[in-house]
Amino acid sequence: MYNSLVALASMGGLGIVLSVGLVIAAKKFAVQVDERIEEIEIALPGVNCGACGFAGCRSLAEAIAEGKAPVNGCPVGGIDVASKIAEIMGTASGNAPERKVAQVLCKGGCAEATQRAEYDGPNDCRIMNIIQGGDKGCTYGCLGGGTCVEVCPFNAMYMNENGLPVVIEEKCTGCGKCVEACPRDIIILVGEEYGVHIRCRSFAPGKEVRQVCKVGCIACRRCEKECPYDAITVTNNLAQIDYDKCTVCRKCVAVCPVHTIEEQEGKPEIKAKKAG
Amino acid sequence: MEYLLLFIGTVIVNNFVLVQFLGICPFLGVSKQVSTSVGMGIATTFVMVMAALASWLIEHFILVPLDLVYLRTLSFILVIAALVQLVEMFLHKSIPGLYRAMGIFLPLITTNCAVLGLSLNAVLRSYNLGESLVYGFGAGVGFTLALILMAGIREELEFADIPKPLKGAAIALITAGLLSLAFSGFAGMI
Amino acid sequence: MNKMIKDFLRGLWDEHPTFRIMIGMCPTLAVTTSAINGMGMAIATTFVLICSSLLISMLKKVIPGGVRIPAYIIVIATFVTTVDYLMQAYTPDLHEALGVFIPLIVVNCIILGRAEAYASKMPVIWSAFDALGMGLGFTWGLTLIGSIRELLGSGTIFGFSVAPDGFTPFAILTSPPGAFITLGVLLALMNIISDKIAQRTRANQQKTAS
Amino acid sequence: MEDSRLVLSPSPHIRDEDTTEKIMLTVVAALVPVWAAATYFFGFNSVRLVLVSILVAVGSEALFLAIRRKPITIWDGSALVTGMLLGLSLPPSLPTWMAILGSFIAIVIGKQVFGGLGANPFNPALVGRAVLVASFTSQMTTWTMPFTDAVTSATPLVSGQVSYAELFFGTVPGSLGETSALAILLGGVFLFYRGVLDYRIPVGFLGTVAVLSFVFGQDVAYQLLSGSLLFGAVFMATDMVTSPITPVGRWIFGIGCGLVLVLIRFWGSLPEGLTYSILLMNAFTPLINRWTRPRIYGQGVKQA
Amino acid sequence: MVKVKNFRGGVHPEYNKHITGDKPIKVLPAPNEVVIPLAQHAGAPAEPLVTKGDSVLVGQEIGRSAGTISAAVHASVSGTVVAVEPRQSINGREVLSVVIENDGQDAKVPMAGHPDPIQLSSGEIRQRIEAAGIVGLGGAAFPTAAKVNPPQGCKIEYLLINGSECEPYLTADQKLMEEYTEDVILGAKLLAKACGAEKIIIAVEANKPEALRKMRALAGSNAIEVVALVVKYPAGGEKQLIKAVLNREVPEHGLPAQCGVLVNNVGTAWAVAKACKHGQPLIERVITVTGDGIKEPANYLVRIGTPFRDIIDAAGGFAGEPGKVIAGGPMMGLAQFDLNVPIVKGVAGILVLSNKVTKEFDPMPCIKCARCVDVCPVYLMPVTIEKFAMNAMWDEAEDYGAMDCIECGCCTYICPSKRALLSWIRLAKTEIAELQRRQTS
Amino acid sequence: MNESAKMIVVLTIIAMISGLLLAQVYHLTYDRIQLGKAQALRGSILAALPGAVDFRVIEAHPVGGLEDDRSTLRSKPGSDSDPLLLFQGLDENGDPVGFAYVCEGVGYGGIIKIMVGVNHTSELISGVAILEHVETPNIGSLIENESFRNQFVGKGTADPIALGQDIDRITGATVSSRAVTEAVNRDLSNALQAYKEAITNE
Repeated sequence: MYNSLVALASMGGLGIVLSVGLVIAAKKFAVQVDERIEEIEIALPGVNCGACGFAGCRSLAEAIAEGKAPVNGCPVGGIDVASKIAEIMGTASGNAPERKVAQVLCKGGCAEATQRAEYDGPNDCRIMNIIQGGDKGCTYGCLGGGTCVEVCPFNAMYMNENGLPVVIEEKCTGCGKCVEACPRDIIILVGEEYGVHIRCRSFAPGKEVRQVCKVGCIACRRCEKECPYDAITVTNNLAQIDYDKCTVCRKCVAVCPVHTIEEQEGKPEIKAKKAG
Repeated sequence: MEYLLLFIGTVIVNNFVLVQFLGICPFLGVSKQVSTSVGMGIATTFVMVMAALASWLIEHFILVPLDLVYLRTLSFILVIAALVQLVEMFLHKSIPGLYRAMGIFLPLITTNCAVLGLSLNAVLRSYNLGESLVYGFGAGVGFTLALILMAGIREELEFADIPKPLKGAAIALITAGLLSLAFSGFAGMI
Repeated sequence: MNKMIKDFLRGLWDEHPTFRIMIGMCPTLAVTTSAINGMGMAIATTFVLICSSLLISMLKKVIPGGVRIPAYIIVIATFVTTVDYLMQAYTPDLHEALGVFIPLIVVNCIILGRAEAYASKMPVIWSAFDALGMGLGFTWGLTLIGSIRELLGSGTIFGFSVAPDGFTPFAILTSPPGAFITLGVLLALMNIISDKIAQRTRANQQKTAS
Repeated sequence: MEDSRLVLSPSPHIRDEDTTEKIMLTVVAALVPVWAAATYFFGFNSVRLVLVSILVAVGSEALFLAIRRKPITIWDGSALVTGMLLGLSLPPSLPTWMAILGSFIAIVIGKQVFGGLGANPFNPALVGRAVLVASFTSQMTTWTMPFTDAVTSATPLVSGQVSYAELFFGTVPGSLGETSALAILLGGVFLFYRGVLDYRIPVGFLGTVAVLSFVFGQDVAYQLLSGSLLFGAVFMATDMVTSPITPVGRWIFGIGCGLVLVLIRFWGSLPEGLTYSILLMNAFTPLINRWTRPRIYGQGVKQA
Repeated sequence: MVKVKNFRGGVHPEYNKHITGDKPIKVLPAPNEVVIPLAQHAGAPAEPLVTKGDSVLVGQEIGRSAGTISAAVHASVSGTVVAVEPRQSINGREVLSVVIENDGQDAKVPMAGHPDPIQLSSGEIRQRIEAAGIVGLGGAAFPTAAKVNPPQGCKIEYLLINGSECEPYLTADQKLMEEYTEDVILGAKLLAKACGAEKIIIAVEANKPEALRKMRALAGSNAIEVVALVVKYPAGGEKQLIKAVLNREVPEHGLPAQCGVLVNNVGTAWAVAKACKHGQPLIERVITVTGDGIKEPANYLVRIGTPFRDIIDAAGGFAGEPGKVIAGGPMMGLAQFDLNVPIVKGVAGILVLSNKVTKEFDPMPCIKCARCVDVCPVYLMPVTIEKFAMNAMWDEAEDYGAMDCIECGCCTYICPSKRALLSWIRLAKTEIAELQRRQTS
Repeated sequence: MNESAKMIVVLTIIAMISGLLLAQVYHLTYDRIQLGKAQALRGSILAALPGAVDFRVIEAHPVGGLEDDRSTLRSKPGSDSDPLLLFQGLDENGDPVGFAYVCEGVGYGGIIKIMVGVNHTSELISGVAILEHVETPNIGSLIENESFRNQFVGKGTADPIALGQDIDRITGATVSSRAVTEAVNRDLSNALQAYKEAITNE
């Protein structure tokens, strides 16, 4: 019985010492931090097991708050924790922005565009572009090396048989990796609702475009005239869409003599804009 | 000389991670980058020496005199947890530079079973204070060594075309196995 | 009711502590030299897990946030020490085989993790089911690893000799490198299996959708 | 002439004639005298074990790649080299099925799981050997006398009492390929002549062992010639994939191998530490590469 | 046997210099039409001075130097300007060029020579170099006038004349040294005077005994040292040459002038000599037309702006189906897809390789043989940089010295796995440069 | 009650309850654990000393201490404070059969603890029992086999026990068998001397 009392007393003593110590330390060494980090840290399991690859829960919380880690970065917490963190992050960052997807603005694949040489080197567009500007007749169009497909973290792109990249829009997250990688800058991020695109980026005069590509924009200005919303303008030998004005009315698609303008199925006309 | 042998023995022969299976979670979790693993290793070594000291004091001034050995696990883990938290808070406030380099790893160390294992082992082997400290330091260095070696290999593996089912933890475990195999050459040396 | 079953089943596969979340790796590797050791360890862990989950779930209103981790650790450590002494008294051989890894249950991430993530927020009965699922998941995982290592490494299973005469044990499996490699290969197999399952469910979904 | 398109490619437009296949075949050629010596001393066992190792190594590589639906690249010769090295490091009396298992593990666990050629952190042949030693220790440490089937249980390293000449020509018990220093040196010289072998690793390795043996009062020549040291230093430690790529790094690697070997030989409890010394240094290779980067031309030069 | 000067790294490709090594320099008649790009040099393109319809004379300035790092461009034939428009250039881009239709008169603008040019002051020499639009003829085409005017605080001790011509196949410099020995030496002395160098060293690769002999014979009386260089690629690289001959190193990202050295090609020296002696601007150069895809390989003195097609035709045309047409040597030359591109100042030869030499190189996995590390003449770890580049880790690539790469191609040449190391390093360089540009702006 | 005070109180109470609880557990299991330990010790002592039915503990202070041993990584008992425990085996009549002592060696996996029994009259080893080991199952663990242990019986100080000659090496477990052999060999004469002194002093 005596021993039990000693146990009681010593554990009690230990408890007091430690808790007082912690309380004092917490006050004395308090550091101001992002509130979200605190909240996320509370939402996290707090096990500090390191399974996430970060140095403890706090590190992960900081990383999530800074956007360096995904909200589901904690493998231990599972979905519950992830959704909670998503809530915390969501309330702080406001409404979700419109979803953007990548669009490839070139239609000139193997069948439509000419080659000026036989390329023999690493299959990477950026390298092709350095080596004498690549093997493609058109110096503005897609080089077909598939670098965009390679860099896509979500497997949302693939190369079709015609040697052109295709975006799988359901998988695309609009991260912009492909946009960054493309040496020809033919990939852009566009709001997913827009279903009409001028798939050419050639600034060469129409005559030269015709020599190297069957489907390149020849700057005939028919689309510009046709568009009821002034969404299309031709500058530097190239027709370009101002997506802010475009209502996906598809009038331009029909008039393009070289079929550079392409419409996508399942993206209806945007009525609201028309009214405004 | 004895201390040196104890140190070498703890670092390579009875490596905490690769031979004794202590601290596997952080070993697998934080060994993705060499730079991170260096910080983690140093922080762990620091905590281990502190834990060796603290647990020796508790054992010899509280638990044994008061006949409370059954409170060993409980008191050790509590003290380690509190110690780590105090050090972390102190660093965060007072030495932010050191905190960024090393302190961020501190919370991870509380639940590192290598630290508690170290405290318990040191007591079970009835090490004296000096031996406990060397043992703690050696264990930390051994942990760091394993961590850095693993991180070096894993950084290389990032570029390798590893079969899909093996990616991630599976290949890390196999690598750890081969690393452990390499260390087994020292078995029985000291 | 449905949620309880889901909570229970989650620990058995989807969030399996060993093969999915990869926590509690130290005992997983260290004590699985034989099936019985693995199982003994896992059962001890499960016991602590269930008890501490229950208690923490009950106490969740009482414990202030600032000291919750130390408080949980005390609760867990108490149960661990209890198990330690009980095993020492009633299964001394197993106790010796598991050695220092019994007190180390305290720092097993599974327990503190479930306590933090689940028991401290959920009602008592749900926590119990969650803990039971996790514990059983851990148990079958450790028993499986232990069985494989024992069978190939010693030619026995649960101590019974099952190997034919002339069987040369593949002894590396009972050594530390073997532990890592066995778990690594098992993990790869699990990944293949769950990939297959995922593919099948996706195929089924598509079939029903079309 | 106008119609044919010209080839556009980045410079340089010419390449050296040496290829990976040629390098691998050179190693195989260098191993031929070793194998021949082994066959001379140990007869059919040598043919049996080495052939089985090679077949299983190449076969399991093909199988693994087929399962992964990758191009079957067994003709690059790397699996051939691994199989041959493993086979030659086995003791003559080893059961065939153990050689099969070892070779399979060498290729699958030692190499293919990491992504195949060039990605493995550890020397596959040594992985195979180490796993065999850890599993079947008695069989892996039972050697026969040359020309007979008489079993001796210890390596000459332990039992001693053999002449230098015997060690040099290889009429001592040991693993197949490691007994004849003469054959190994022949192979090594050939490799060096063909530019496949970097002298720094074997020189650093053997030099460290020699110096430390001398310092600790051991018989230097005996330490160098006995056991699997020469075979390992020439053929195993110099494996390109798992040794450092920087010149300084290779010295460190060789010297490190020597240190660990001496540590295990003189103070360890295992009879031979070669396998472990190289495996351990393999683990250090990424770090060595990282910390021994050559000084770039002009770096640190003061501007006049 | 005199010890040859060596440096660390480098490779020993098949030199193939025997093809044209004994062929004297032939003067190629001026073509019917020349295309003279206004950007043939490193730095800012020249500004055009003529418009369509203007008539020009040989040596007339048609492009004005546009800044410190720029060079003037001159007409290489007399005739009418038919166009000033972008034309395909050897780097694959379209470059603003002056197209002149040759009237066959070869009427020259008056040129002011000097009977004993060595009497000219260093300022006068520099002025003539600038007026003649001379650029480095070794390949980089750095404006010589800017080069001989070293930055403040740099004292030039040595003038190195680079006669190593380490690129396989090419023999233009070799023939120049053999046939115009005197002019080369005169040019060297003029350059030394222009930049204030105390000592002149002419470095020639040991595989050109004739050139060495002739150089030595004349140099002795002129207090010029001629050294034999190791036969190794890239012995002619500026940094390697300095290391080999003087055992000095150019500071990282610095200029040779910062270690007291100036390096000029023998062709440049020759051009300087002609500019000072005859007042002739840089309108012609010696090139080698060679390779197994050429019927009659030869060395030619050609006018700047001559289209490749004319030169290849003069050399008997293609032998069989051509695989690659390369402007320059096989190690650093640029593959061409358009035979209408003109010879510019920096091109030392046209190499035509048949299809069998240009077989595809299928990359295999890297076996870490470290040959690329061993041969890199600037001591990089190409395999590591390649790895980072392939994974878009530009910061790491920069950390490992990607920007120090001289693009000599040794790593790619030696790689037994036939990996395109240089291509990836080049990509890393462009990406890093882009990042740096973005950071500064 | 403010937050800080609450934290302190709660933690203290939990700690106290826990301490109390564990004290109970400890006391409840104490007897059984001690009994188990005693039985295990007794078993191994009796196994090492055939013929003994009981034992008593003698505290001996070997002259000059036992040989300092690098392999166990700690100073050996030998200082005045740490006595060496010798277990004297007694037969049915209470007469001494011999004595047993514990020695340690370092094997492949770690420390091996061995109980060595020495016959009272012949002063030769009467039995060896392995108390603790962490050797590889099926290889190193074969040191527990009777066939291996029995080889030590009848060996003594006069003839140093050598592995490979007196004791057959377990194939594949050279390290483990050597560790046992060396450990037995090392302390034998010292322990014997200490025992002799201890019983003369009584």
